[in-house]
Amino acid sequence: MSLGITIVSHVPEIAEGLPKLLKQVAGDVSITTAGGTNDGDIGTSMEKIMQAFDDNEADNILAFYDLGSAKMNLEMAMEMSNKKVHLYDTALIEGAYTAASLIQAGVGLDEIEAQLKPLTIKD
Amino acid sequence: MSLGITIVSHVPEIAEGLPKLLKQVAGDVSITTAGGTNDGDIGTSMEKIMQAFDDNEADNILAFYDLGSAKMNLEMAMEMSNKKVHLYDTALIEGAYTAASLIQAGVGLDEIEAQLKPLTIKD
Amino acid sequence: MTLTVDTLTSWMNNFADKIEVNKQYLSDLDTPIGDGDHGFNMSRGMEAVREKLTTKPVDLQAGFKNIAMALISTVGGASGPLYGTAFLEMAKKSSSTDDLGEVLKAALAGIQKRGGAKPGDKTMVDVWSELVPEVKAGTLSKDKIERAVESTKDMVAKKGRASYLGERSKGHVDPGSESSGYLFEALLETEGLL
Amino acid sequence: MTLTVDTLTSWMNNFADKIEVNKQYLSDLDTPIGDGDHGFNMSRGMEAVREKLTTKPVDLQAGFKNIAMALISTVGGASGPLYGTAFLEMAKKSSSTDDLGEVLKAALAGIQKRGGAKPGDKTMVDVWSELVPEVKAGTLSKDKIERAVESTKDMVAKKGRASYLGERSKGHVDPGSESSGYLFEALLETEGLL
Ligand SMILES: Nc1ncnc2c1ncn2[C@@H]1O[C@H](COP(=O)(O)OP(=O)(O)O)[C@@H](O)[C@H]1O
Ligand SMILES: Nc1ncnc2c1ncn2[C@@H]1O[C@H](COP(=O)(O)OP(=O)(O)O)[C@@H](O)[C@H]1O
Ligand SMILES: [Mg+2]
Ligand SMILES: [Mg+2]
Ligand SMILES: [Mg+2]
Ligand SMILES: [Mg+2]
Repeated sequence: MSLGITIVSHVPEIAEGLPKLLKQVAGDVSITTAGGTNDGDIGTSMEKIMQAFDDNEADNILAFYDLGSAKMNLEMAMEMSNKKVHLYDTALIEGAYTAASLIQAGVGLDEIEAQLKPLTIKD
Repeated sequence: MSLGITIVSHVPEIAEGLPKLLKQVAGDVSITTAGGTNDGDIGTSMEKIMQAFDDNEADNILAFYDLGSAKMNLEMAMEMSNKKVHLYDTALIEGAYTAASLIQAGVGLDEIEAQLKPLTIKD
Repeated sequence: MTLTVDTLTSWMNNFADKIEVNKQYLSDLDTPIGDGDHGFNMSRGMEAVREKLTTKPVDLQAGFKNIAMALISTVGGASGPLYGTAFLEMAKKSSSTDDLGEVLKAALAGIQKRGGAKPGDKTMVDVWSELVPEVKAGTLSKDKIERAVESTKDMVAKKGRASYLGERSKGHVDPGSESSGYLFEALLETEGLL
Repeated sequence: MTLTVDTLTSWMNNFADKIEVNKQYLSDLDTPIGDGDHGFNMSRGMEAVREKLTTKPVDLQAGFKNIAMALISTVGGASGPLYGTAFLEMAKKSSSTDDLGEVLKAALAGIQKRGGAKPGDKTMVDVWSELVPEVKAGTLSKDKIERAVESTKDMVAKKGRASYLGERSKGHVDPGSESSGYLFEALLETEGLL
């Protein structure tokens, strides 16, 4: 089982910038992103999220998002995708950073999820 | 007492992008940022943080950061600045978004801090 | 009371008209308790729906599905996946029934599954959950629609952007409830649908 | 045992040499439990310090302060504010004493105030808290420095980037402890300082 990360943000710049932080500690982890609407405005896009799932090299994807409406598009994309996607209601940056560090260190999904639990702040 | 927001991120793109999310719900709130090192690499800069404090139009600043070393530079900048700065160990994006919404709605600092408490995930 | 490709198309065009006329108002409702874009989001979405329906769908299910996909692709905000899911669920349901009440009941369940909101959370769920039973009972009226929309005014938001404001979200009508009100008004006005 | 502008400068130049020689090694230590940049960060910082000290500071306090500011401006990572605060506190303390042990004690307190780490958290605090008393007691040795640095290997990180790895941070020497070890080695080697 290989683990990757997908980042979903309302803002294209955040979606582009966050992987730079993660790559510093997780050079070997596949990280894909979906930022902004189809027009590049502030918002999210189910199509971009599906694309981010497809582009991810891992067979199990850990997905993180910023605001609630991103979660709705994420869940729609999950229902339409063949990839196995795990969605977390954690702080976006901090949760993704934690997951990236742990995936790079070879930690398994159960242990990663235990470490993500205290970072859960949405529902 | 006017309230503003300062964002400190290791990544220049995150520091540039996050205000776009906040401005959507807080058009009248002064939001300043410090992203990356003095060379524009991934990291933080005490000088950039001091500048972000200075540039902020508010007399009370709510400050948010991504990783621990940003907090250290923030605290150094706070010790050297004349502005009144309140530092929060919340999720960066979610905490700043919450604060921005509430400042725009005219909510006072005490009430804002109560709403930020459940978003606290660092120390 | 027959749901057909033609009545569906009239219903949607009427809804699109209402959104177009009221888009500034809907965005204004979204300003104090959100990000001020709900009218523009819905207008972009319903223009895409209108455009899509200029090609007549092969059947009711295809019609609902096309509407859903147009909304999902173009709306951008939370209302995109919410209305999108509503119409996707209507597409599924319409394969087994043309009873509008049943179809709308499936839509409401979809909105609740997607957004996790309950009645009282100051979202479009408040309007849908109030009015779907009225459609089923054949008692929908303009007055009931207005009251359902207005009822959100004094609620404290528990879901969506307005929920960040806590108590401060009180005193404002929920924008998604207002646009949902237009959907039910359009339904009421559509010749031969109810 | 006299702390002067000249002994301070020799100490720093020796420290800068050690950082320069070991910068790849320090970054390698930072790779499994961090972001692999500690050596490059410290090298950038100590080159700036070396450059700064080519102009002789007016007194000890100015010397410490210049070192602090150079590190704060150039290091970039967590070690910047940490070493920076250490030297700022040394600057303050050096106005009232030239006792190296006292000055280093103030530095350690500064590092702990800045980073909030306690002994055992697998940070540079482990090396500083072990070795400052040795300096005070006049018993610092190369062997003790080595042991203090090595002691971090089996610790679980509670602060800094390594703390994200929890138990997985075990089995690796902490990079900031290694660079701090060089600082104490350089001190030991500086003629006339101890
Ligand atoms: N979780 C949810 N469940 C149900 N409805 C919701 C939810 N979140 C938001 N809404 C509805 O969506 C409307 C806002 O839509 P819109 O402004 O287009 O999206 P956004 O908030 O992303 O800008 C709200 O007025 C509310 O009726
Ligand atoms: N909170 C802290 N308290 C004390 N020392 C710390 C703390 N955080 C990090 N460090 C030290 O800093 C070192 C890492 O420095 P460096 O790699 O330059 O910074 P960064 O982690 O920002 O890349 C660690 O090995 C550790 O010794
Ligand atoms: Mg909106
Ligand atoms: Mg929006
Ligand atoms: Mg590092
Ligand atoms: Mg670094």
